[in-house]
Amino acid sequence: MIKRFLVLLLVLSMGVMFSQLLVGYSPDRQLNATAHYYATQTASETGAANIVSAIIVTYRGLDTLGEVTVLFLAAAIVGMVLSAKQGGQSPTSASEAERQLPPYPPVGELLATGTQLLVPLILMFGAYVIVNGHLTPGGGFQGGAILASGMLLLLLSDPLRTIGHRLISVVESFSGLAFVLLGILGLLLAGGFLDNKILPLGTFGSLFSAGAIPVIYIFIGLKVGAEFSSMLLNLAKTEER
Amino acid sequence: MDLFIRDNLMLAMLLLLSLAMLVAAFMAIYSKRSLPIAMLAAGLVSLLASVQFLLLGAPDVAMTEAAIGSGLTTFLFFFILGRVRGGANRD
Amino acid sequence: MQFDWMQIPYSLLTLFIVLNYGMLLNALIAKIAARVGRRHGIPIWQNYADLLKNYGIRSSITHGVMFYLGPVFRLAGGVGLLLFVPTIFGSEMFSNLSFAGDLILALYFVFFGTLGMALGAGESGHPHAAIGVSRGLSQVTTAELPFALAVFAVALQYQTLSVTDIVAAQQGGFLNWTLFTNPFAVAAAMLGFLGSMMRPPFDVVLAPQEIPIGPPTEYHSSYLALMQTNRMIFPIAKIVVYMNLFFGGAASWPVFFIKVFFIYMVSVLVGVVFPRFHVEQSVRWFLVWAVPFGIIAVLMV
Amino acid sequence: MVSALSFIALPLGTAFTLGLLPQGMQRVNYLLTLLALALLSLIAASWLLAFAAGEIATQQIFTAGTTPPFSINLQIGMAEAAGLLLLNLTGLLSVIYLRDTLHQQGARAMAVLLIFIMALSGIVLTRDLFNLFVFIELTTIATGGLILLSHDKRALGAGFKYLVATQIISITLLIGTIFLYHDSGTLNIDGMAAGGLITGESLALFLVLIALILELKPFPANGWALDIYESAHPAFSAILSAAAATAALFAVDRLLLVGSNSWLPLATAVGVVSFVGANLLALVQRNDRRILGYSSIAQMGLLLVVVGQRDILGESYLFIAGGILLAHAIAKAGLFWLSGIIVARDLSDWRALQRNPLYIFAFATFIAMLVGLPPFPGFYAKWDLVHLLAAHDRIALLLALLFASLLEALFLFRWFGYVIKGEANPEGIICARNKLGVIAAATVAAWGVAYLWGEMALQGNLLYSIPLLAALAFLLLEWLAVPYKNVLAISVLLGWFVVNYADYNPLQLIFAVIILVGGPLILLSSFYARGRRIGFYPATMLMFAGMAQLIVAKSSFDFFAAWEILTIGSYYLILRGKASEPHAISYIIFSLGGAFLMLTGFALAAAGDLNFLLSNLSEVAPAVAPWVFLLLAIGFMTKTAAIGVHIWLPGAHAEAESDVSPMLSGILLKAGLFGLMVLMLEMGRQSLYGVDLTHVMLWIGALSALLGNLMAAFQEDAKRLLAYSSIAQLGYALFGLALMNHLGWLLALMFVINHFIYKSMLFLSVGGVAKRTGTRLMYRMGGLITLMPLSFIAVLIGIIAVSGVPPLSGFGGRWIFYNAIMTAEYRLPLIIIFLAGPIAFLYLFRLIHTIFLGQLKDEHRQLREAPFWMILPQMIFVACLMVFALVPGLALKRVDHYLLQYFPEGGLSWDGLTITSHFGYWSPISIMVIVGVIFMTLFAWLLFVNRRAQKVKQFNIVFAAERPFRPETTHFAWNFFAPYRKALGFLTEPLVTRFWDAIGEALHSLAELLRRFYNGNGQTYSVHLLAFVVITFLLARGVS
Amino acid sequence: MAYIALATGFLLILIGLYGALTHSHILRMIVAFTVANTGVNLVLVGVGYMGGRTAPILDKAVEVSAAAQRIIDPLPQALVLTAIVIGLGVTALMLTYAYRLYVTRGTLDISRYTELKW
Repeated sequence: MIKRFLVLLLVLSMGVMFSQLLVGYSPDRQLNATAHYYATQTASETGAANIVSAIIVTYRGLDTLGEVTVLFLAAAIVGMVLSAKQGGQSPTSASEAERQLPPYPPVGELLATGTQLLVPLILMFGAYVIVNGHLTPGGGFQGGAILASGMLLLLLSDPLRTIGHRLISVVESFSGLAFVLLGILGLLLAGGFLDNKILPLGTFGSLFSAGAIPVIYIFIGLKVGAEFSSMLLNLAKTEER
Repeated sequence: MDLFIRDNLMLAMLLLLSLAMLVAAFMAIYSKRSLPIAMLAAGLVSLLASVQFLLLGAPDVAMTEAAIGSGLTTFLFFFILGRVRGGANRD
Repeated sequence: MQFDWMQIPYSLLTLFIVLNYGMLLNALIAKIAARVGRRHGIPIWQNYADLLKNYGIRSSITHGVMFYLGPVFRLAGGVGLLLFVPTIFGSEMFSNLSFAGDLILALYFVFFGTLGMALGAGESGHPHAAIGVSRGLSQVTTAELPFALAVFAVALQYQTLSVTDIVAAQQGGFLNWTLFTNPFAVAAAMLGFLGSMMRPPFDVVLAPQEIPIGPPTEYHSSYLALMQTNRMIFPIAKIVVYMNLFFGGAASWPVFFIKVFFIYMVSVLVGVVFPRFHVEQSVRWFLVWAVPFGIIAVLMV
Repeated sequence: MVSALSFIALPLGTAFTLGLLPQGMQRVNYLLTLLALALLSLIAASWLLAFAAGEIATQQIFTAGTTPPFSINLQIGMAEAAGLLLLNLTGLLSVIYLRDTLHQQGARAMAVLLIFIMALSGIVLTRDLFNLFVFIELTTIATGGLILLSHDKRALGAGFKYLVATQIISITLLIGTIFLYHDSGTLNIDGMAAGGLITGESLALFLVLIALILELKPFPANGWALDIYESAHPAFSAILSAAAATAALFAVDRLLLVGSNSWLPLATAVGVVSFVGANLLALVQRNDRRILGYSSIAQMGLLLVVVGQRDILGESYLFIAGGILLAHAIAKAGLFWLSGIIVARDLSDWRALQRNPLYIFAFATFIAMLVGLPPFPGFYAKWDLVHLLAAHDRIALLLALLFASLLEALFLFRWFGYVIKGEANPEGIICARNKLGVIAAATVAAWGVAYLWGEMALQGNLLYSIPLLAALAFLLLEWLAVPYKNVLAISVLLGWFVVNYADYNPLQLIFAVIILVGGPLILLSSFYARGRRIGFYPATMLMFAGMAQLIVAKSSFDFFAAWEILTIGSYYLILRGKASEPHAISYIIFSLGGAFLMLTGFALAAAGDLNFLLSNLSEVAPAVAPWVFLLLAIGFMTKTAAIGVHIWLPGAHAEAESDVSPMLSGILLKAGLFGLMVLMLEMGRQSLYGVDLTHVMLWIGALSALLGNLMAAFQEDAKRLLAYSSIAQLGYALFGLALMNHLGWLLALMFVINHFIYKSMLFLSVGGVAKRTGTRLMYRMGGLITLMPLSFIAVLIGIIAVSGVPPLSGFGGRWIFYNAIMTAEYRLPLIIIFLAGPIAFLYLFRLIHTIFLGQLKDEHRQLREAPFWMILPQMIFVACLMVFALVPGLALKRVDHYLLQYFPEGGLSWDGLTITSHFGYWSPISIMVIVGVIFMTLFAWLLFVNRRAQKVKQFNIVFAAERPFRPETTHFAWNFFAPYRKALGFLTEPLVTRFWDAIGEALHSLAELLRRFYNGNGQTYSVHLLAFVVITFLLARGVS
Repeated sequence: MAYIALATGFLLILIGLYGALTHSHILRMIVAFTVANTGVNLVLVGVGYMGGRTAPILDKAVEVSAAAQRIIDPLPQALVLTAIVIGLGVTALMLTYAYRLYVTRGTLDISRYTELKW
């Protein structure tokens, strides 16, 4: 009880700090210099309509590279954590507990058929979101997540299906590598690391525009999708143990 | 005038959403008995947040939050929960 | 003052006088003490007889080198102390070998004999000798303390460490004696004197009555003779220092004899009055009664 | 120059490539990883070289073809390049170290490791706040993965605790970041700092800062980090401690730029608490990795303080921060790597290192580096830091830092002691070639950095000092047998003396002779040793090097460095004794404590002058002068073992080896006296709050003399007895100095010489005896005079000299003493010292009696005289003593004249045979002749009358009507001065010892209590973390 | 309106923190942290919000020339996007840890994982 009270006290103190932040906050009337620059220059510099995408892929591309890396790391570590090499064998108590679990109920007909129908659609939608990232809301991350959910469905419908883990891994690594290489290309051919002007900017607002942004987004999408999928696959494999 | 109504409408919606989120958050924290409910509530918070993002003029964020925050995360939770089922009650 | 060959015979003369005086004085005092105790006492020439007898004894044994050298150290200490201090004030003849060093030399040379004796006794076969040594050292170190303080007070008072200069400063009437100009120092020194004379109540070290203990019981024949010789010389030599420092020195031999006799008597009288102390008691006694006087003396100068 | 972006692109590219390779190609994967890191290290090195050569200036790297603040930019300068080199090199070495584990774990682990290093590099490089956040998150997640490299099952729990903690940190960081952005309109850190929109009050800035500070794992919000250090793979801990902390420090440093320095006090405060707290808790640790964890946290605290004090450090900032950082990183990484080859986890299990002297060398290097001993960078850095702090009156901070450094030294040296002493478990160590290579690389790096920092130091490179080099050269000669090394050592010392002879002034000459001629004399006794005697010569020569440098030091820096060097050397020497470990630790702690006080004193005196000349001590501002005097005096007095800080000495001297004790007692202690002489010559009398400090020293000297003697009288252990005697003897010398008159100083010098001769001699004889009998307890001996006559003669002469009985040289000391005190102003301390005088007599008699006289013990009947090589120096000392007794003028005359410069009055006159003072006179030769003649005459007389004396057998005696049959019954030996103890024993109550014990006990109890705080629950740790944020906030608000 | 979002976000963070620090069940802690993370995201977006403006997408409704007056600050949104993805990474990692802990020790009570302490 004392601990709860203490925590409450601490949380309330944090609340006081936050309230000070809130009190000190006043919404901007005008865009600040940075935002103003983005608002006015994005179109001409990157050719992307979706400023957020432009920022993510180009201006703050380094962040995004890090972000992608976070997912890569997470996937790799999830793999490491779950691989049996570490920490020895599980103690009997836990595995017994697992053995006592009832086997998974058979997947319903509906789900199975639904999956077969839905997965292509989902994948298509994902691809769309990715490719149009520089024009409309969405992009590599969202699209990647959608791709992964397709994979998820596949897994759910048939838990025992072995999906090419190797393929996912290759996609994951290749797209990551491609991202880095594109960045370096920017360094070599254009104004700096991850500069999108290595490709022509094209017509503003069209699909094939905004320089390398769509290309990068495609790789990001692939990579994010692959990461999620690999995480899910790794988790799914645990069941078989 | 039109703008005024729209603003107020948005304000009301935001408030409502916020309220709902807080309730859901409390559920996520306070649902003493059921872990799945807590997870669902957390997912709900995320989902409501994504709606709010939309209202706040951030469609990109909204999409991401919906797909990742409420979708994948919740799924991951349940996935793990399935693996460790019974663990919670044992202690 | 420089060395002169003539000083050697003169010093030997001093030694001779003091030795004889010491023999007689010791016998006299023993006799007085006996009379106080309603006993007959020894004849006045007893010390001569003892000394001759002991030197004459043929059979003798030794426990080792240090045992052998112990009495030599002892006597060398006594003779050296005597000779490093001028005996008669104003007399070139009897200033002995004091050119070699001043008061400090005398003060520290006291330990020469003590150390040698202790070492010699230490090598004897008897554990009690060592016990005696340990007690004796314990006591003598604290007994010397008030004396050292007094010496320092006197040195400060006269701003010199030269014995001759100190005596010179006390000339011109007995009121100029340190006894009167610096009574605390004298009190401290005299209390310390009691302890260093190995007389009652501070004679548990020798303990003639209860148990055979300490070096004298271990030494015999010529060793004992050497020690006895020292017992004739050393107290006198020590008293000479006291006399010079506190009682105006002596300008002639008669004055010397009288002053030495009276100073010696002080310790005898005290010894008659007090019961014997344990060593730790005497250590405390010196620290509690004698040392404060010394401290006061030093602080007041 | 290869673009700095390669630090990000290259490892990332490699990491992704690893995934492309088919599985089962671990070797290729591994090589790729290695190659990438090696390449990065090379690139970093090339940058660093370019910066160092001044070829290029700090560079900005833009991304996305746009300038900041619109895009993320990186910046690389000298500091960054150094940091990157450190990171990547640590990574590279760890990868080499981890070869087997990585092979086993596969490409994923390698990729994670690469990304970890990449993220750390990113933290160092980036100038964008949010980008910083991303990299920090990357390191967090990578940490979460790399923890699993460990074979320790508990690592999993630790990892989870870590993840929980980092969640809170990242929430704080994000909230702060967005509000900072809102307030300043930019995410660029330089932009924020330049814009001036962010004020010191900014709560957002506070949140960001505190989050970054939490990344440094400050005490006490760091339970999670400790668990990781304890359970993770040591190679990973090495990266975490050396590299990750470095990166976080860069981040904090950068962010503090924002808000115009107003949060510097926060950093300082958190740093101090960490430094003190972590070191304190480490005191009660037994687990090696956890203790390293604590130490890492402490070092980070120290660095945080340095960062927080940036405003006053000025140009030295990078030098100081870099020095401490590199020292920490290399040493800590090295120790973690070492811990990886040790099988078991208790500190004492490191004994296994004894298997190879090279391990010990590496270990010693790392420990010395952590403590900040010369010639390592930490030493230079600490020197500058302390000076600047003192110059700006930040004394409280300074003292806190030094106190904590002392705690740190305590547990590190204690550890070192465990390692050196005791039986090693031969299976306690598992070494693979790759791991050893890594450790060797770290050791080499340590010395390399030491050289580098010396080059950069204003005060000059310590590694250029020839004595130090000579001492270190003996490390390389360890393979030689003792005789060769001994000859070499002796000739080196004598050679150095001859070369420098002309440059010494008379005062220095006395010390130089003692050190450089006396040292070889004692070293003669080392010829008795067999084998190679590993470790002895470097330590000895280190001590002598320090001493030799000390006496010629011109500036306070040289002086202090020499002081530290001689302290280390002597510490190793003391540690060599059989049961000396606890004493060695108390020695080093007292020495370092004293040294820190000295350091403070010098710093106060220098008032910011980093290269302060000792001769300027006389010009110190009057306001601080007494404090300077006080601090320095206490520092020096710790070495002379004045009463109150003496408790290290008896054990250290007693337990040291036979030929080490004389060096310690005869030579080492003189360093303190030399320091005091320099101090008092330059500063004269000082008074503090109306108290004349020399008066206080007079008291201390007198009390040391009295109590030292008294305690010596009650010892049963012969070497302890001599050790206590040293305390007393140096008390006399201190007393003489404090008299502040001509004769007082002459007295002190007389004691310096005398004490050297007779104490060396006595320690050698007693050492020889102890060697033969196998005990140091005097009551177990007896009657050795016949078996060891030469030793006996040495002791006899020695004790006559010590007790001051004419005609030997001790008397000269007493005579000067009396003359000196004739003019003294204070009488009370004189009385104390009078009390002390006769007591010396007691213990000296005890020494000779109990060992050599009395009855021979049965078990000693077969003993032989001490080894020739131990007797030889003793006999030389006897000769010296005789010569010095006869013609003290030989040594003292010149000094007497020299002292006239400082004390024009009261010199002695040295006409002919007699030495005359204002008060008295003394003719050593006459005394010797007279005493000799009297003695010989009487001896001849006795021989004549007693020519047929018979030597009797041991038991041919009777007492109390019994014939004794056992030696014990005839030898009164134990508790010799029982009556004395009854009367005065109360004075020897170990009050001082109890006092220091109580302090030690209190610290340990406190640490024991505080560490309960780390209850192992990850959630509680998070509560700590949150509480830390809240409390820091409240305090910060309360202060401002 | 920004205030509402901010306040809600802050409250979510506090609730999440409270939950994370009071529940000893590891999964509940993780759930609480996701709530807090959502709160953080909300705060981030809320800070960038400007009343009466539209999403930062340049289309027919918002011409490039008028963009500076019409759109919301896009930067916080970009940040949130990154934050969400990172959050997911961390959450996934924590969940895996939870699973692994459960497998090795058979419990999900964090107060049982105290074998490393002091």
